[in-house]
Amino acid sequence: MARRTTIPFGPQHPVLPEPIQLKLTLDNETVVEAIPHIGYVHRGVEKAGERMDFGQNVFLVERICGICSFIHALCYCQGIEKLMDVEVPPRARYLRVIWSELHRMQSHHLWLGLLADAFGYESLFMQFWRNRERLMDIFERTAGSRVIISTCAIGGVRRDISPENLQYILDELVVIQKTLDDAVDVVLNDRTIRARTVGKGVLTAKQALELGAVGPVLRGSGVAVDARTEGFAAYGELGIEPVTEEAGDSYARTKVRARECYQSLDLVRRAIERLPDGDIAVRPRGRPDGRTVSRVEQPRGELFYFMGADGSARLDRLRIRTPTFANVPPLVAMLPGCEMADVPVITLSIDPCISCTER
Amino acid sequence: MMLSRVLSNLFSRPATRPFPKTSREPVEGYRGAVEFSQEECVFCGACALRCPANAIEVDRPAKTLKFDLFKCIHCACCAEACKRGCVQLRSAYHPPVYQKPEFEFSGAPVLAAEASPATE
Amino acid sequence: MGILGKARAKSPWILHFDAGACNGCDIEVIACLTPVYDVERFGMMNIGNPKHADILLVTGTCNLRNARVLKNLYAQMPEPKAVVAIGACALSGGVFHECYNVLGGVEGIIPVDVWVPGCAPKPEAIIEGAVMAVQRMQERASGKVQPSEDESEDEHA
Amino acid sequence: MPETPKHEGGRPPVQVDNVETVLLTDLTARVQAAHEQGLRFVTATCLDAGDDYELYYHFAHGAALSHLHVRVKKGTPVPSISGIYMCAFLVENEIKELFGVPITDIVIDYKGHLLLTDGGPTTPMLKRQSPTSS
Repeated sequence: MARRTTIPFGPQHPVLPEPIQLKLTLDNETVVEAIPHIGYVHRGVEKAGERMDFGQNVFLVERICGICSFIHALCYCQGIEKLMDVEVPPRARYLRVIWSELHRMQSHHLWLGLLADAFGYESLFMQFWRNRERLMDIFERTAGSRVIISTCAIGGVRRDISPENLQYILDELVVIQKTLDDAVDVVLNDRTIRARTVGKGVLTAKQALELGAVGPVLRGSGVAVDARTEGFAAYGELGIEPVTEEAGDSYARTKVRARECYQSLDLVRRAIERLPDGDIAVRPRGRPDGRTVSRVEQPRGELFYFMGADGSARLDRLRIRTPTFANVPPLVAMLPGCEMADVPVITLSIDPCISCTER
Repeated sequence: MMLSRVLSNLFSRPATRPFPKTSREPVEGYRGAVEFSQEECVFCGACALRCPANAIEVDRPAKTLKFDLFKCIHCACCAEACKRGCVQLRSAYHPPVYQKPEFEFSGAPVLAAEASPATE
Repeated sequence: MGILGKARAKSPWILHFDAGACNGCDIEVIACLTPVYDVERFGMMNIGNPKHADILLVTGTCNLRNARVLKNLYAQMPEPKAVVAIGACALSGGVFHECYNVLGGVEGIIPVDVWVPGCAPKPEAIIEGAVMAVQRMQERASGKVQPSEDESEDEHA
Repeated sequence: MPETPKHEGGRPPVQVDNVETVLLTDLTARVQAAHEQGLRFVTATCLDAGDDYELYYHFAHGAALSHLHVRVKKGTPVPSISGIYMCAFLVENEIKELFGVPITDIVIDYKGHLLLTDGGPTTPMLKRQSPTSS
């Protein structure tokens, strides 16, 4: 006989380092309905963005998310540059690509590690995080901080990477790739992991589009949408092909992220190879005026900023739509029909970043 | 495959940094401890104006500077804003504390005739 | 100090709660567990159950909704316990201290023993902070320092 | 759009490309049309413009963006589009909560408890705070 129960998943759950609550209605062991309850991390960044001046906001938006901080700053700076009509020097655009792609790799390493940990593969988790520490060392040496690197500024970047450090990055990437080869091989081919991810949390291409999924969730369903193809920063010159997988299940999303690590490795190498000389920043003049939207690709998907300014030192409106915010509705659609035991893995498969979601 | 990994891990150096025994050489350019040089400061307030977290308070007439370490986000905006170079970020990190440190200094009151603003 | 106190000092168990951080400090806390820093060398283990924990690591600004969770977690931890606040947000609210949904640092919610400044602090600083918390806990167990504030009013919060 | 260049001689304010201003009564039909064209709903943005609210609905088709812009008097009920795009429920709840826009018939209505808690601020994103808010 079927019995309906309601189970709260979270706010404090070992799989998720961050507080979010999913109210799961279960029919025996099968999920019937999942309703997300958020608000544990809400700070009010959008309002603070109207109070601080537009230069200080760079440091505010960086602290929306500590995992992809550089990319938040990049999106904000590109929007302001559009409003102020600032031309960013080529070297700065290439440096932005290098740091963004290192951030993407770092984030995917982190997520792959957490996925391994969710299955109880502690050694694999350690492998990924040990590799990630190499990336953190690169940040520390090139940007002066491990997590929130604060190198993006309006009109360019705040720091240059010296030739010795560029060589250091290239040397480290060789080691990183070697370790990554080993670890990704386990994630993609291990029998247990396949059993827990293949066919779990399926999202068809049509559903994904309709539910507004972004990033690896959308690309894992076979839709080739990647904001980087628009060619912001130096992506236009470097060229990029979106990574897609057809199946639309948790395994496909894992595979997209694993392949994107290699794509980022390649992009960093090519960006370093073609890094032009010259200035790293221009001094912006005047104040932003008008309204614009700005889009970049985060590790978790498309990041969308709407900015309104009225020619004063403060913005009139700063609207931030983060990728996880867009990926919550697909999660709500994926969960019904799955087993209770699969909920953590499916939840993890959208790579939730709650501090982004709630801002 | 597995055996080779076991052997290579057995004979390679450990990944762990023996932290308290040997602390790592701080990386050059790390945005760590914030330091003010009291002698150079003219209390122009440029650092306080630029600080995104409002961690610095400067009272220009009274010539005092208050720095709240607990609000500081180590963005190095103050160091960039200071034209006299009296705010520096040293590459060592701030150690944890049991109590909130009070950081405050004040300059000697200057005679009105001398008080030409050096930096604005 | 009895055998219990010694055992506790040799292997303090850690509970980590994210009270609305940007994730930067959280991943640095998890980074302490990785092979490079390997906090388990000191017997510290990260666990999910507050009833087994000795040290509470808190990161992030507090808001009304997670302050209740934080108070509950703190009340469920057995004495002696210590709280470490990590990062500018947990110390004072940091860059968010004037946001409308931020109550400020952790201090207003639960008593804090050790403060780790930084945004985000280095894993070395977090380890150091945890070690300082162990010392504070031992002092408290041996009666050198007053026990942490009475939280009886929060017990049913 | 009502904006006029504020500083003479300077360049005019930048405007969002591809915006279409529609009437509130047409909104649902236009969103329905976008849905039938297979556009992906990106998000919605609310602005507090004195006596009015300005609402933007952002859609994406592949890499291209298009936007619908609606201007409504404060207090006028706005129909929810979450019946057409289910994924709009989060952002509509957010707008309802932070700006106080009376959006009706959201598929999952959190009734003002998505992000905010009792005892906290109400409609904090408004430019001028109403006297009841804390």
